[in-house]
Amino acid sequence: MMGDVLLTIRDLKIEGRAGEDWLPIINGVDLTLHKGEVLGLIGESGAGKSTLGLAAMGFARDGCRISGGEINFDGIDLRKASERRKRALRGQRIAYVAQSAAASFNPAHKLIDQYCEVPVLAGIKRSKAEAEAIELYRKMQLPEPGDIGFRYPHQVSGGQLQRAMTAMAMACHPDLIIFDEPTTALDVTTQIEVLAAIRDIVREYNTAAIYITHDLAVVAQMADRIKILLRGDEIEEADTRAMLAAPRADYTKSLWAVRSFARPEQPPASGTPVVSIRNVTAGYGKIDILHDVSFDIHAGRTVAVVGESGSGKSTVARVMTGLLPPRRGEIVFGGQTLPPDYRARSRDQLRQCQMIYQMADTALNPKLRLREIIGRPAQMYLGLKGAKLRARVRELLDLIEMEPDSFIDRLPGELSGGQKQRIGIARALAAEPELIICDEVTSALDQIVQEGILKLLDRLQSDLGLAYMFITHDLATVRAIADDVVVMQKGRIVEQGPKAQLFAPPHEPYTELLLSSVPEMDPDWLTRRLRGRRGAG
Amino acid sequence: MTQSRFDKGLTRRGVLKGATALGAAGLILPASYRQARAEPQQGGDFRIGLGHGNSTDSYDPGLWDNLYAQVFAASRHNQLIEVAADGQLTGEIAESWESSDGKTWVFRIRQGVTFHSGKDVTVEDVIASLNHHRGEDSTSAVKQFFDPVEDIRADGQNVIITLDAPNGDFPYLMSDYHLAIMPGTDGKIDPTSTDGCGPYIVESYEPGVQATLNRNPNYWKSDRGHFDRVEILAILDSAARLNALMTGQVDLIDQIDPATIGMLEARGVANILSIPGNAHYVFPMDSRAAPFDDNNVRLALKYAIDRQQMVDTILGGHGAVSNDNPIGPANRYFYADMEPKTFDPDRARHYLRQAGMESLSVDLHVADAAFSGAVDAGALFAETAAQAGININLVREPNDGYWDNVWMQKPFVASYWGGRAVEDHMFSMGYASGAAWNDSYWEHERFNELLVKARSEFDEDLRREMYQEMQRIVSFEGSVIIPMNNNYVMATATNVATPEQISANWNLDGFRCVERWWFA
Amino acid sequence: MAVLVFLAVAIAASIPLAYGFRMALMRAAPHHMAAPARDMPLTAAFGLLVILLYVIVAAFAPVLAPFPERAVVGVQFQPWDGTHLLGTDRLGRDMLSRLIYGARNTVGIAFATTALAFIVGSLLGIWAALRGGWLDQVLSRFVDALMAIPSLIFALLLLTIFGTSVTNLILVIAAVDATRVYRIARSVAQGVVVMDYIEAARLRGEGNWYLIRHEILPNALAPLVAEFGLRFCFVFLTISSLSFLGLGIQPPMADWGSMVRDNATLITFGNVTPLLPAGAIALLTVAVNFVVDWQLYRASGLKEQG
Amino acid sequence: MNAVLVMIAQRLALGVLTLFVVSVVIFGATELLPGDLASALLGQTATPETLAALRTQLGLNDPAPVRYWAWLTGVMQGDFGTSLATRRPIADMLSARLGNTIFLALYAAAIAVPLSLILGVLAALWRNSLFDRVANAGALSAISFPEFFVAYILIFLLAQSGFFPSMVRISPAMGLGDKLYVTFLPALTLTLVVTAHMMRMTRAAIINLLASPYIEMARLKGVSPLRIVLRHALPNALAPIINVIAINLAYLITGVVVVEVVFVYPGLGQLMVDSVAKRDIAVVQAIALIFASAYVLLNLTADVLSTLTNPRLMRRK
Repeated sequence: MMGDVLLTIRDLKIEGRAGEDWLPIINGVDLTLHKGEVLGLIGESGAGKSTLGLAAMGFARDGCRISGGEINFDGIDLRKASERRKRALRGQRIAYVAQSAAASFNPAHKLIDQYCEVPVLAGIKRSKAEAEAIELYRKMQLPEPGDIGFRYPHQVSGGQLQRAMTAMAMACHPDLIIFDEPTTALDVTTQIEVLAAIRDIVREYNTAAIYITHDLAVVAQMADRIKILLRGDEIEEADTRAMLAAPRADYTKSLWAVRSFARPEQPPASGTPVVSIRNVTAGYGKIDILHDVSFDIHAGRTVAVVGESGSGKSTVARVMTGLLPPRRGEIVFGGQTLPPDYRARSRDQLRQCQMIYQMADTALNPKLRLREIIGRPAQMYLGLKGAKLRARVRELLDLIEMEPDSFIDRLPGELSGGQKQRIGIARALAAEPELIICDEVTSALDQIVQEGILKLLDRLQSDLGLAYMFITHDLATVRAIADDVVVMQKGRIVEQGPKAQLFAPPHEPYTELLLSSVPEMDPDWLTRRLRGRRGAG
Repeated sequence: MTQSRFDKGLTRRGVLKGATALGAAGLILPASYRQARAEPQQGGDFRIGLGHGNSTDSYDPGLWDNLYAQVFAASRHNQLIEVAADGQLTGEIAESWESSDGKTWVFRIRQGVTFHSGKDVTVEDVIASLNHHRGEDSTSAVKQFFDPVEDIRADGQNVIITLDAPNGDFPYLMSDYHLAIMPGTDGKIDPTSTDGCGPYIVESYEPGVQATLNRNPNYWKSDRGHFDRVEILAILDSAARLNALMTGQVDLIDQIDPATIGMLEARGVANILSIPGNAHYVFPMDSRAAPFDDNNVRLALKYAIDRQQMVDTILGGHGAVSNDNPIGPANRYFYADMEPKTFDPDRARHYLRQAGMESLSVDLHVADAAFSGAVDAGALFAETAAQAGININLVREPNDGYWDNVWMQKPFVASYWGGRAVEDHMFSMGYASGAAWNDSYWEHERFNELLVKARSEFDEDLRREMYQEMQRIVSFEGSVIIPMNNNYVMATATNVATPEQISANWNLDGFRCVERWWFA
Repeated sequence: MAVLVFLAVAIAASIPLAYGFRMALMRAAPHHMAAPARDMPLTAAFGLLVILLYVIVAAFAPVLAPFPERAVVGVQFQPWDGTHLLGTDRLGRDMLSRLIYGARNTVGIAFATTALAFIVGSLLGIWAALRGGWLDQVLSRFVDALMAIPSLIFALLLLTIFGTSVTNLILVIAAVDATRVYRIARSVAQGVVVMDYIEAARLRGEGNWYLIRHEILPNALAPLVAEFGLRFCFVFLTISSLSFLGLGIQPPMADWGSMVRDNATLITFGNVTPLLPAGAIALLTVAVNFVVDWQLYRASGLKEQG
Repeated sequence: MNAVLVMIAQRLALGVLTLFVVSVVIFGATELLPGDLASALLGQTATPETLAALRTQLGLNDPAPVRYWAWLTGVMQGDFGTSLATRRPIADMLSARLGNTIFLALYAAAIAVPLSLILGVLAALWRNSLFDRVANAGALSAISFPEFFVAYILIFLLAQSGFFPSMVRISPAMGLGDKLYVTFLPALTLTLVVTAHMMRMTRAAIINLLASPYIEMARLKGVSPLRIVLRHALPNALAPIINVIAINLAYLITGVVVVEVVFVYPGLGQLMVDSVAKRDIAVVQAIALIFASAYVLLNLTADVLSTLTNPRLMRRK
C-alpha cells in the first residue's frame, strides 16, 4: 500500500499576526506522506492542525505566513512556486474538504456548478464533468444522484453536503485530499455514513489524504498513521494500531484517558421534583415542535435530554425558561406553576432557573468585562454592591477554578473556549439557582476541556445540591454525567428512565441507533458496524 | 419678486388729456453703445433668460406678480395705454382719452385691431377685461384701482369710466401691466386664455419653464415686434443665467449678480445695460416700537451705515447713494442739495447719547426675498454699525413667507421699492399716516398736512418747496433708512440692438424689450 | 491641468507628512495606544493628522485668524496678496480668517447635529429592534414614511415652519438624519438581539435601558461609527444645499457650506475662490472616512481573531 | 414564487399605509407653514378684501380636516384635482415633468450603476492597493462637494468650452440621441453624486464576504482572484448592493431639485419647491405621493430582486 513519497514537509514554521507582532503557530514540523496513504492529524483547537493541513497546499490564511521550512509536493517546491502555479495545483492535484460543508459551499450556486468549476478550468468539457459528478454522487451513496447536483446547498442536508463536497474534491482525481474535520458538525447517525463514504472513495481512487480531527475514535477508523500535534509542535507519530495500542507520549496518554470520567451512581430520585414538565406541546406558528412532553427533574440530579438536531430538545429549554410559551401543558417549579411567558415571571422565579449556552462565544457579551458579566446577576438578584459584590465575583471565579486577580478585568475575547464556558457557569451560579439548564455546553469544546467542564459541573452539583438539565446529542457525555435520561426524536419522548436502565438492553430502536453510532477507539469499529448494519438492513 | 404693489392710487390732478408727462427719464445710451445702430431689422429668435418664473405662475392677469409674467404678458397683450421709453403716456388700444372734470373719462378704442384668434378688439372686450379686476369677488391685485370707479360703460367706439371723485392720473393707472385687453364672452374674459392683441402669438407655454411665441403678422403697430420668434425661459439660478448667456443659449438675461458684472464685462461676450431709476432698497424701522420710536436712535442708525460701500459692494457700483429719500433724481421735485449723510460713527454715537444710550442692540430681519443682496447688505450694515457702538444682530429669515411674516411684522427689516414717477404717489403709499404700505408705521403731522396741501397747489415753486420740505422730513425724521438707489441691470448678447432710450419705468425696457428691441 | 498637478503635489506631500505623524504618534502615545498607532495605515495617519489640525484650527480660531470673523477689511474680491493671503470675499472680508472661523462653526454645528441624530436615531432603532412587535412596526412605518419624503425638501419645509436659527438648523437636520440612523441602528441591533447573551440578559429580567446601554450598544458601535463619519460630512452638504435654496446658516457667521454657495458663481469665471471652502469640506470628508475605514477594519480584524 | 407574491402584496399594503402617513405629514406641514395659497398668490399686493375673495374662491375657508378629507376622497377615486394656483389639472402638469424626472434618473443610473459596480469590484479585488485608495478618496471628494458646485465646475469645464449645453432645453419631440446629448451634464453631475455611495457599498459588501468559508474554499480550489470576486462573492453580495442602488435611484428621482435648478431642467423637484412656496397643497401632495411611491416601489423592487437572486429564499427545502 505504501507508494512513493508524495508530500514532504521539513521544519515548517508558520506565524500568525497579532497586531503588529507575529506569533508562532507551527514551530518546525516535519511530515511525509506517501501516495495513497491516509495520515490522521490530531490535536486540540489551537494545535495548528488546520494550518498545517493548508500549508500542505502551499496556502496560508490571511493574517498567517509561512516563515520557514520547505514544502515539496511531488517534486514541486510550494514555497517558491508562483501563485499561478499553485492555483493550477489546487483543486486539480490537491483538494480540500472543509469542516462545515454548509458554510463552504457557495449558497448562490448549484452543487453541480460548483463541482464543475475546477474540471472546466482544467479543460474538461462541462458535459463530461457533469456525467462524472453524477457518477461520483452515486459512489458517495447520495440519494437521487442524478438530481441532487441540481439543488442549491441549502436544499441538501448537512451529511449529504459533506459527501457532495468530498465528491467535489474528487472531481479531478487529485493525488492528495485534505479533510479538515469533515464530520465534526454532524449528528452521530449521519457521521457514520459520511465516514464510510469518505473511506470507501479514498480507497477506491487510491488517493492520499491528510485527515484532520480532534476525535480519536474517528481518526482510528480513517487513518493509516496518526500524528499528534500540541500547540504547533509534533508530539508523536505512529501507525494507527500501534498508537492506539501503546501511546508513548504523556500527552497522548492523557488524550486516551479522557473518556474515563463517570459520575457515580446516585440513589433513585425521591420527594417532589424541583421542576416538572407536564404534557407540554409547543411550537412556532402552526407547526408543533414538541408533542406532549412530560418529565421531572429532582434536586441534586442530572437529567440528560438526548436527541439529534431537530429532535426538539432545545425547544424544551425554551419552554422551561419562558421564551416560548407552550400551547398546552405547564411548567411546575417547586410545586408552583410558572407563568408561561418569562416576562410575567417574578424576579425570583427567573433567578431559580439559570441557563448555560452551547456557544460560549455568543453567550457572553464581548464588550463587557468578566467582573460585570459575573457580577451582574449577583447585583441584580441578591442586591450585592461594592465590596460585597467584588468579593462574591472573586469567590465565583475561585469556584470555577479561575484565578480572580488575572481574570476579573478581562474581556471574553481574551479567554479560551473552555474558560468562556466556565464563565458561563459562574454567571449561572451567581444567581444562586436551583436548576441549571445546560444546552450542549461541551459540544463545542475539545475533549480534554470537556472533561474539565463535566468534572466541574459534577463537583458543583455535589457541593451545592443543584439540579441539572443537560441537553446533548453526545451519548458519551450522557454516560459520564447523567442520572436520568430522556431520549427525544421528532419532538416526542421515545424513552426515559434512569441511566443504568436506559443503557442496558433491550433498547428502543432509536436509542439503539444512537448508541451504536458512537464511534469507538477500535480501528475496526466502522467496518464491523457497517457490516452489522448492512446485514441487518 | 413683485413690483406691483407700488403702482396704485395715483391721485395727482393735472393735465387731463392726451399724453401725460411722467418725468422719469430712462437711460440715454452712451455713444459707445450706440455703435451701428441702424434701423430696426426684422428677424431672429430672441431668447430671454429671466431669474423669475415659477411652475405655479398663474394665467390669471389679476395674479401676475413677477418679471416673467410681466414680460410674457407684454409679449402677447396690449393695454389701453402704454408708457413710452421717455416716460410719456401714449395710446395703445385706447386711441385717445379725455376728461372734462377728472371724474368721467372717455377712452376711444382703436379700430382695426384684432386678437390672435382673428376676432376684432371691441369695446365690449375692453370692458370685460377691465371688469375682471373690479367688483366684490374680484381677486385681482389691482382691485383697488377700481374702488373709485362707479361705472364702466360702452358708448359707440368709446369706453366711458365714471369715478366717484376727480383723478387726473387715472390714465396712468390704465397703463398697468395687469390690465391686459383680452377677448370677452358675455362680459367676461377667460382668465386662463393666452389670446391677446399683442406683438407675439403664444405657441406653447409651460409655467416656470418656458414660453415660445411667434410674431403676430397682423400686429397693428407696424414699427414694433421685430423678432420672428421669442422664447422666454425661467432660469432662476444666477450662475445658470450667466452661463446660458455666455454659451450663447440666450440673448438677454436680467438680475446679474453684482459680484460678477465686472468679470462678465471683461469677457467681452455681452453688453451690460445698467438703467438708473427711482427704485431703491430700504430698511424700515417700526416707529411705534422702542427703540425706534426715538428719532435720535433712527438718526444714529442712519449715520452708522456706509452708503457708498453699499453701492460699491451690494450693487457692484450699479446704483447711487440715497439720502434716505424715496424721491429719486428722476423725479421732478427731487431735493438734490439736501445735506448728505455720510458714514460717521462719532455722529451716530452722538445721537445715541442724545437718546440716553451708551450702546444699542437691535435685531435686523433680512432675506434675499427683500432684495437681491439684502443679507449681505445687512451684514455690511452690522459691520459699520458696530464701529458706532451699535450691535445689529442679523436674523436671516426664510425667503418663503418673508412678506407675510417679516415685512411689516418685525420692527426692523429689509425691503425695496420700485420707485414712483410721481412724488405724491410715492409719499401717499409709503409715508402718509395709515397708508397701506407705510411699512415703518410712521406718522408726522407736518408731513401729512403738506402732502394734502401739495395735491391742490398749482404754483410750481410752492409745490417744489412743499415736496422738498417733505423729503427733508422723511430723510431726517422719517423711520426708513434708504441707503441706495439700484439700477436695473441686464446683459445682452452683443448682437442685440436697442433704441437709444430705454425706459426706466420698470425693468427690461418697461417689460417691452420684446417689442422694442431687435437683432442688429 | 493645473489642478491635477496641484493634486499630485498635494498627495506626494501628504505621504511623508502622514508618515512623520505616525512616527510622532508612536513615540508620544502611551504604551497601550502605541500598538494601534504602529499598526495604522498611512491613510489613517493622514486622516488623523488632518482631523487633529482641524480641531486645533477650530479651537484656536481667534488666535490663528489674522482678521476678525466678520470685519470688512478691504474691498470685495481682492486678489491673494501678503495682507490677505487668500484674498477677500464678496463683502471684503478676509477669506483666510473666514475659513479658519468656518472650521469652528462648521465642525461644531456638524458635530452637534450628527451627535444628536445618532443619539436619537440609534436609541430608537435599537429600542425598536429590541422590543419588536407593534412598537417596532409603528416606529419603522413612521420612519419609512419620513424617509419617503425627499430629505432636502422636508428640511426646507421644517425650517420654513420653525425658522432658521442655528438651533433649529441643528434640530431639523438631526431629525432628518435620525431616520437614516434609525434604519441602520435597527438592522445592526437586529443582528445583536438574537445573540445568546441578550437572551441571557432578558431571562435575567433586565430592563430595556440596561439591555440597550450595556448589552447592545457596545456591540453595535462599529457600523454606527462608520455611518457617523459619512453623516458628519453630509451635514456640510445639507447646509450648503439649504443655503442654495435660500435657507441655511445665519450670516455673518462663517461656515463652509454657505461660503461655497456664496462664492459659487465665481467658478463660472474660472476663479478658484469657492474651491477653498469646498476643498476644506472635501479634505475633512476624506480624512474622517480614512480614519473610519481603519477603525472598521480593526473592528472586523479583531472579530476574526476572537 | 408564491412567497414572493405574498411578500409583494404585503409590502404594497404597507406601501399604501406609508403613502397615507406621508400625505398626512405633508398636509400637516404645509398647513403649519406661515401664510396660505391666497396670500402667496397675491404676495405683497394682498389686501384684506382680495385675500378674502381669493380664499372664498379657492375654498380655503373650510377647516383643514375637511379639506384633507376632500383631497383624500378625490385621490382615492384617482382624481388628483386641479392646481389651485394655475387652475390646470394636476395630472397634466405632472405627466411631462414626471417623464423628465424619470428620464434623467434612468440616464444617470445607466452611467452610475455600471460604473460604481466596476469600480467597487476592482477596488475589492485590489483592496488596499493604490487604485483602491485613489478610487476611495476620489469618490469621497466627489460626494463632499455640494451638488450645485459639482454642476458649476462641470459647466465651467464642459459647457463653456462648447462641448455640451449648460442648460437643458428638452421637448417631447426630441430624438433620444439629442435628449441624451442635452441632458449629459446633469446626468454626469448626478453620476458623480451617487457613484461614491454605491461603489463603497459594493466594495464593502464584497470584502465582507471574502472571509467566508466558501471563499476560502474557492481559493483552495485554485480559482483566480477575479473569478472569486465575480462568481463567488458578488452573487452573495447582491442584496446590499441592490439595496443601495435602490436608495440611490430613489434619490435620483426625489432628491435632485438642486441639479434641476442649476440646469433649468423641468423636473418634479422644482415644481414641488415652487408649490410649497405657493402653498399649492394639492400639487405638493401629488408630488409627495409620487416621490413616496417611487421610494416605496424601488425599495420593494430591491427586496424582490434580493429575494429572487437569493436561492435560499427562492427555493425552499
